[in-house]
Amino acid sequence: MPVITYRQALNDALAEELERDEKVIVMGEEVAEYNGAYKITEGLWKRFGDKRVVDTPISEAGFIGLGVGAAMMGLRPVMELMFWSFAYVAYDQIINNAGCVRYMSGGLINCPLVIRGPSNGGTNVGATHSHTPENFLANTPGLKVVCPATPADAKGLMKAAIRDNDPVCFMENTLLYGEQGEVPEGDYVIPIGVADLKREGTDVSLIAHGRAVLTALAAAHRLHEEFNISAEVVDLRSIRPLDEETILASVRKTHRAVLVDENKPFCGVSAQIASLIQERAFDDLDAPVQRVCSLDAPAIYSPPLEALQLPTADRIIQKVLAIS
Amino acid sequence: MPVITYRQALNDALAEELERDEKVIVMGEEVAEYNGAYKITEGLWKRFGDKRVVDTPISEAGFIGLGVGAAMMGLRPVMELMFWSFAYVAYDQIINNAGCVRYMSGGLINCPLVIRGPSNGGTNVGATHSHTPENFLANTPGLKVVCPATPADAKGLMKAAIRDNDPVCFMENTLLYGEQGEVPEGDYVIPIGVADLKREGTDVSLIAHGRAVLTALAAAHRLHEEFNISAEVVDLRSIRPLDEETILASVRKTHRAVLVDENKPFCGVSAQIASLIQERAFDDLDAPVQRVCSLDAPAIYSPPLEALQLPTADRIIQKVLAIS
Amino acid sequence: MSVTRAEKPKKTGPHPVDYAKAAINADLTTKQKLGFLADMLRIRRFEQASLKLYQQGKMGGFLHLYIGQESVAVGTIALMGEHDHVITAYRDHGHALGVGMSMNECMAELFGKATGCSKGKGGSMHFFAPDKNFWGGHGIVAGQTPLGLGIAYALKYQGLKGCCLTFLGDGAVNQGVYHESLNLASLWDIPVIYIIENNQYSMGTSQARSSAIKGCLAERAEGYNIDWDTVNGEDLYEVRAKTWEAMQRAHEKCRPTLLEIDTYRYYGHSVADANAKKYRSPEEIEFYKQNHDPITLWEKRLREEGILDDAGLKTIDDAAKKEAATAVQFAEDSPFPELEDIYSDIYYEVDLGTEAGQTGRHFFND
Amino acid sequence: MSVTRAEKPKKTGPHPVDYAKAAINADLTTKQKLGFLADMLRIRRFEQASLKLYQQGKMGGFLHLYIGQESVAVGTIALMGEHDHVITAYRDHGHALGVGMSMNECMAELFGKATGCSKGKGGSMHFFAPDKNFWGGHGIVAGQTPLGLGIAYALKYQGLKGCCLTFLGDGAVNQGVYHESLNLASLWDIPVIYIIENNQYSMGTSQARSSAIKGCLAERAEGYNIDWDTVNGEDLYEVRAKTWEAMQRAHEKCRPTLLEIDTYRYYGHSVADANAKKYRSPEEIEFYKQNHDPITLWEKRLREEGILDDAGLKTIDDAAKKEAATAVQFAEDSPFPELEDIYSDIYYEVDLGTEAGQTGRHFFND
Ligand SMILES: Cc1ncc(C[n+]2csc(CCOP(=O)(O)OP(=O)(O)O)c2C)c(N)n1
Ligand SMILES: Cc1ncc(C[n+]2csc(CCOP(=O)(O)OP(=O)(O)O)c2C)c(N)n1
Ligand SMILES: [Mg+2]
Ligand SMILES: [Mg+2]
Repeated sequence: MPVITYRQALNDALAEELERDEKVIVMGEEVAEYNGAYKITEGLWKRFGDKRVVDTPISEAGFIGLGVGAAMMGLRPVMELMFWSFAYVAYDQIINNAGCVRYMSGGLINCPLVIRGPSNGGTNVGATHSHTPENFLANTPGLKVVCPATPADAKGLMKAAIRDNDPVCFMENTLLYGEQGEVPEGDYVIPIGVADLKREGTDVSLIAHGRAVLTALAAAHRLHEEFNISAEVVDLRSIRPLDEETILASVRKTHRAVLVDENKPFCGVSAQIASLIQERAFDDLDAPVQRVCSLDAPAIYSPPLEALQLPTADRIIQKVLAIS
Repeated sequence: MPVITYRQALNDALAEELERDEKVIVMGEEVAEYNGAYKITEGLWKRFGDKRVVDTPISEAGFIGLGVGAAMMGLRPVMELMFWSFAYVAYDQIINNAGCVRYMSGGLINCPLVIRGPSNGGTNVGATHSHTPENFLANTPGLKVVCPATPADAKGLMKAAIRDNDPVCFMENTLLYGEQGEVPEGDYVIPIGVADLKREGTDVSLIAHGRAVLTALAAAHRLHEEFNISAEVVDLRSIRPLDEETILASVRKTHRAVLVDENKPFCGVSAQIASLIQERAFDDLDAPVQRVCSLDAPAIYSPPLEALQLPTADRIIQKVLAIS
Repeated sequence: MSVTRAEKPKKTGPHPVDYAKAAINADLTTKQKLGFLADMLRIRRFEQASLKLYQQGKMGGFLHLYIGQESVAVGTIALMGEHDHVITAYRDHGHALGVGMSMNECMAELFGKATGCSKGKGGSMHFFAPDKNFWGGHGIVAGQTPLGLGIAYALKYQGLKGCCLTFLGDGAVNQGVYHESLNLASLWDIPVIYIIENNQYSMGTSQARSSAIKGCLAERAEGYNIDWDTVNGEDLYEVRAKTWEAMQRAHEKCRPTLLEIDTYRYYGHSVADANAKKYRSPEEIEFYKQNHDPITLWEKRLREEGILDDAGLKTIDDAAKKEAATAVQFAEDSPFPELEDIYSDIYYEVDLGTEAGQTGRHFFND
Repeated sequence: MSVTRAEKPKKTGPHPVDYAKAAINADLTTKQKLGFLADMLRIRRFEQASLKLYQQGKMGGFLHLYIGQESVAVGTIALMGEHDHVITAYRDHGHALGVGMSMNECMAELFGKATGCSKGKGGSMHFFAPDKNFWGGHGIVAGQTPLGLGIAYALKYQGLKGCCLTFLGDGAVNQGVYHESLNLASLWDIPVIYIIENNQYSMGTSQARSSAIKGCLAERAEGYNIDWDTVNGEDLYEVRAKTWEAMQRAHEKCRPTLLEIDTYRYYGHSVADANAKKYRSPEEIEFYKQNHDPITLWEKRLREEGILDDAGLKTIDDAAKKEAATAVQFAEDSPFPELEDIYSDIYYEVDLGTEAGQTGRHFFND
């Protein structure tokens, strides 16, 4: 299998879907002539032209709303938010229009829209640019939320998202764009709603999504090397729909869970997972479910401090040791 | 003690604070000449005049942002959102400006702002008008979130919110406005961050906030009458800061908890509480923590159905019985 | 502070242009003209019936009546061809009936019945009929404005000669997303027509208290290099003539237009508006009813043209009343949705039972 | 598709008005005039130093350089009196230094040090000095525009004769909240001055590709009945004269103004902008540097006025360079924040240990 970057995987997925279906359009700030602020759309404008790959003004509410309207008419817009943080100026359009229009119309309408972009801290861009709203978005029935951690998942899930007939919030991570990995060739599609065991283990389940999966894998490696603890790593991949069975199966096997989550803790995704596990696997648990989230403050700018604000392998290991 | 409505309690609190401190201003759509869409500000414009009580155009992002700027300068604006649902067009201003400006300025600025209005389903106004974003807002370090359930709490907490030097999201409920209750006279202030035992019990803890507290009390009454189960009802009152000790003390006493929450389930407030309880009172629990939330769909219009979509005493009782 | 509008009645003198002579009006048949009367009366009778039933407690939530504004929906929507679409705000009954929705499905929706146009899930603010090019019905003020843009964008993308009539209120013009939409519409040559239904109030706030302007609200279009016009909404001919001009601009040049149509609502902001007669005088309301009622004026016009008499009017009106009564009965007789219906119409993939609808958990109650 | 601006240089002919003669400029002392040169050079030298250190990896995040635009911040901010305030976007170094912030605290902030103006919590985009009436430094495009309104609102509320200079970019004009702010400013007579620093690009997008306009961006003010003007930003006298006019309007009549100041940035959108020379030609950039550099032009002017010579320039420039070098050393030598500092400066009540800061749990890590 070819080894490519997460960025390239996304770019390939977009190109293949643009090629496959002329209803697909790519739209956002600087996605066309500039090739994307993070180069995810590199070369697409040149290849597919003005009609299919469209630069927008800085008007997130306006252009996301436009995407919703166009999707209601059957186009399949893939809208880039340069950062998911900027979703907050388009929040009404995402939640109320993309998220609710099917319900309010009694199912007469569907909205095959993808909203994508990076959603992460860790790049020292400060509090306003480091939001991770997957918890909020997944709170909304009507939206789907996907957070791939690897190049293969990025590609397979992006293709699934574009083909999905419901609105999908697709959350990438600037710190992952340069990560490399094997990606199957051909029309590689991963169903949304299926978690992935990124590492098997027997003593504790580390459950994560997005970049936190890599942090969990690093912790699992060290737990094995340094403490002879066998940690299983479950990558949620999709937040809504959620693959609860894989989570529960893992916990029923290991009897211990540490959740790793770059969200802020209060009502983060891991709060939902903790709530789920204690409810559905109560008797299987040998210890309380633990959470490792971003430290509960706005994202700090100072580079060495921000590195500590995100979940670290150290903090995961401490939590595992505390319940082992 | 005089018995007054929740609406009157809020109105009294606003009037008293307007009287006490001339930095307090009340602003929002229809709050002045119209006396408020839900009459919370009735009479204030007449009494305090144009300068203190201000009608705005339909520009939530603009006027909430204006409130943030004015608060940075030392005014104490109390901004009404006609519905908290409309926060989504002002989300960036609330999260990024009100919520982050203190941090990003290294503590040079503070923002004594109150944003208030009803946040609830149950009035058949459809999906876009029935959001309950207390979970989202409480996710943001820098914001405080308060959800009073009774007239006394509404008054005491509103006064505390206005005097607080940080931004407070104050979430009311149109279905509570007409509820009556005793409210202490005089300068009645309730500290933010202190939960309230609304009913003592020994067999199970029902933990709730906002109108769900009344639903929990109704369920507790019936549990006692019909099943001889003694349910304790903890009213969180404030979501952030959160009175964890009162929650844990109750669960350590009863060994069982059912959380009642009008949020949608995924990452709702009760997910955080469930996560907390299982983490900090694991060995005290005789059964998994259960949650009763709004049924997980956009708010349905159809009146008889929407009544079932919100948590009901029946659903609470079923959950209690399931773990008793 | 609020301006008493009754003191400044709209110009009633002879029109500088007789819009009856405009090309789009000159060829109208008698049947078409009577049809417009019927369409306006359908709206009025439907709403009068719904008002009564709302007051009887048959409905929940809000009921925003369109009565007084009927000529706007009818005048514009009747111009729509195969590829012309329409979207509006929560005051949507007029537009819904205008595109030809049946009173049955609309009334049943108000009752929250499973037979409603949105299966009882949307209510008064959320009528939809995509098969009739009607995209709702939207409750968040100005939230529909970029959707209209997107609909028009999709038409252009597909090479269709069409447009999207996108309605908003005079209070909605101060929402930012509307301005973002104006810029995009002009920048990208999108065939969208924004129509401000200026009924002078947003809830209890007069236009003067909500919008800083030079001349009129539509003039803001200048800043985006968009063509604009103001329209006397009580004159159906004028509404048609000016809207048609905009539609041609959209069809032929893919350029947007902003129209501001003066109109008036007789009832409160919603039926629950207790202040309906406080922020404007009863005299003002009465003045409009007497002098500016669009149905009365159209009726008068048709009489002047010699194509309507008392009997003709009665026939049309009776039909509207009967349709409304039938709809009420239909709504009464219809079932409410079932409890499990709460969980349908959320995800297309789930509703259709596709593979994508079956992987993972979609709903988080037990 | 992008317009090559170098082909359309700004008008360089003789100004129709000589703004040096405007009242606000006529009385300037030599010291003041040289002071403006010093202020502009401080900005440039500070940023050149920071650029070097950014490239050495001493900083994280973004670094948006103001180089080329110095006359705008200096020309406007130097007019500020006791009750005049200022707020801007993320390209904020010029404004920060303009209000008199020390290079030390600014450079330390870029390094993420505890001695930074925001204690290392804000970074380049979030400089603040409320004691100098400077309210930041805001990263969300146009997010600061209603804050500036609120600051001005508070001034008026307190009966103070002041204003808030509220800066935004040419790309920011298409965010809705800015339009909401314009309406509120005019409707309520708020002494806010919106200043569009039109450097012709928002990231890689030329103004022509982002904004549909008739004449210029400022003209959109018409729709809100706001006074507006365009300003040749390379002429410090003109910037001062026209800004002062707006400030007087704010002070005396509490009326807002919208100014559009033409300017140009030499570097990429941020230092990380790999395309800096793709969306505009190197020739275009060079053209501006050669013909429109605001510092060079001001220097030339002062020489013409006979108050500056080579030696004088060197003294001023050396001082700026030295201050920058000292600031770099200061930043290098300063400590980073401690881990526990992550949890301060979130809630005022917690920071001050008040009763309100101690009830309930505020932070949700263990
Ligand atoms: C964002 C938002 N803010 C406030 C409201 C509440 N609201 C509903 S309608 C309305 C008045 C709108 O007036 P206008 O646009 O003139 O339309 P009209 O009701 O006159 O048809 C208000 C304030 C809302 N639905 N959405
Ligand atoms: C709401 C929002 N959308 C997008 C961005 C990303 N972004 C930052 S600056 C910028 C360009 C702004 O251009 P302009 O307003 O002209 O200011 P300039 O950079 O030229 O000073 C963009 C797109 C952002 N910070 N906020
Ligand atoms: Mg109106
Ligand atoms: Mg610019």
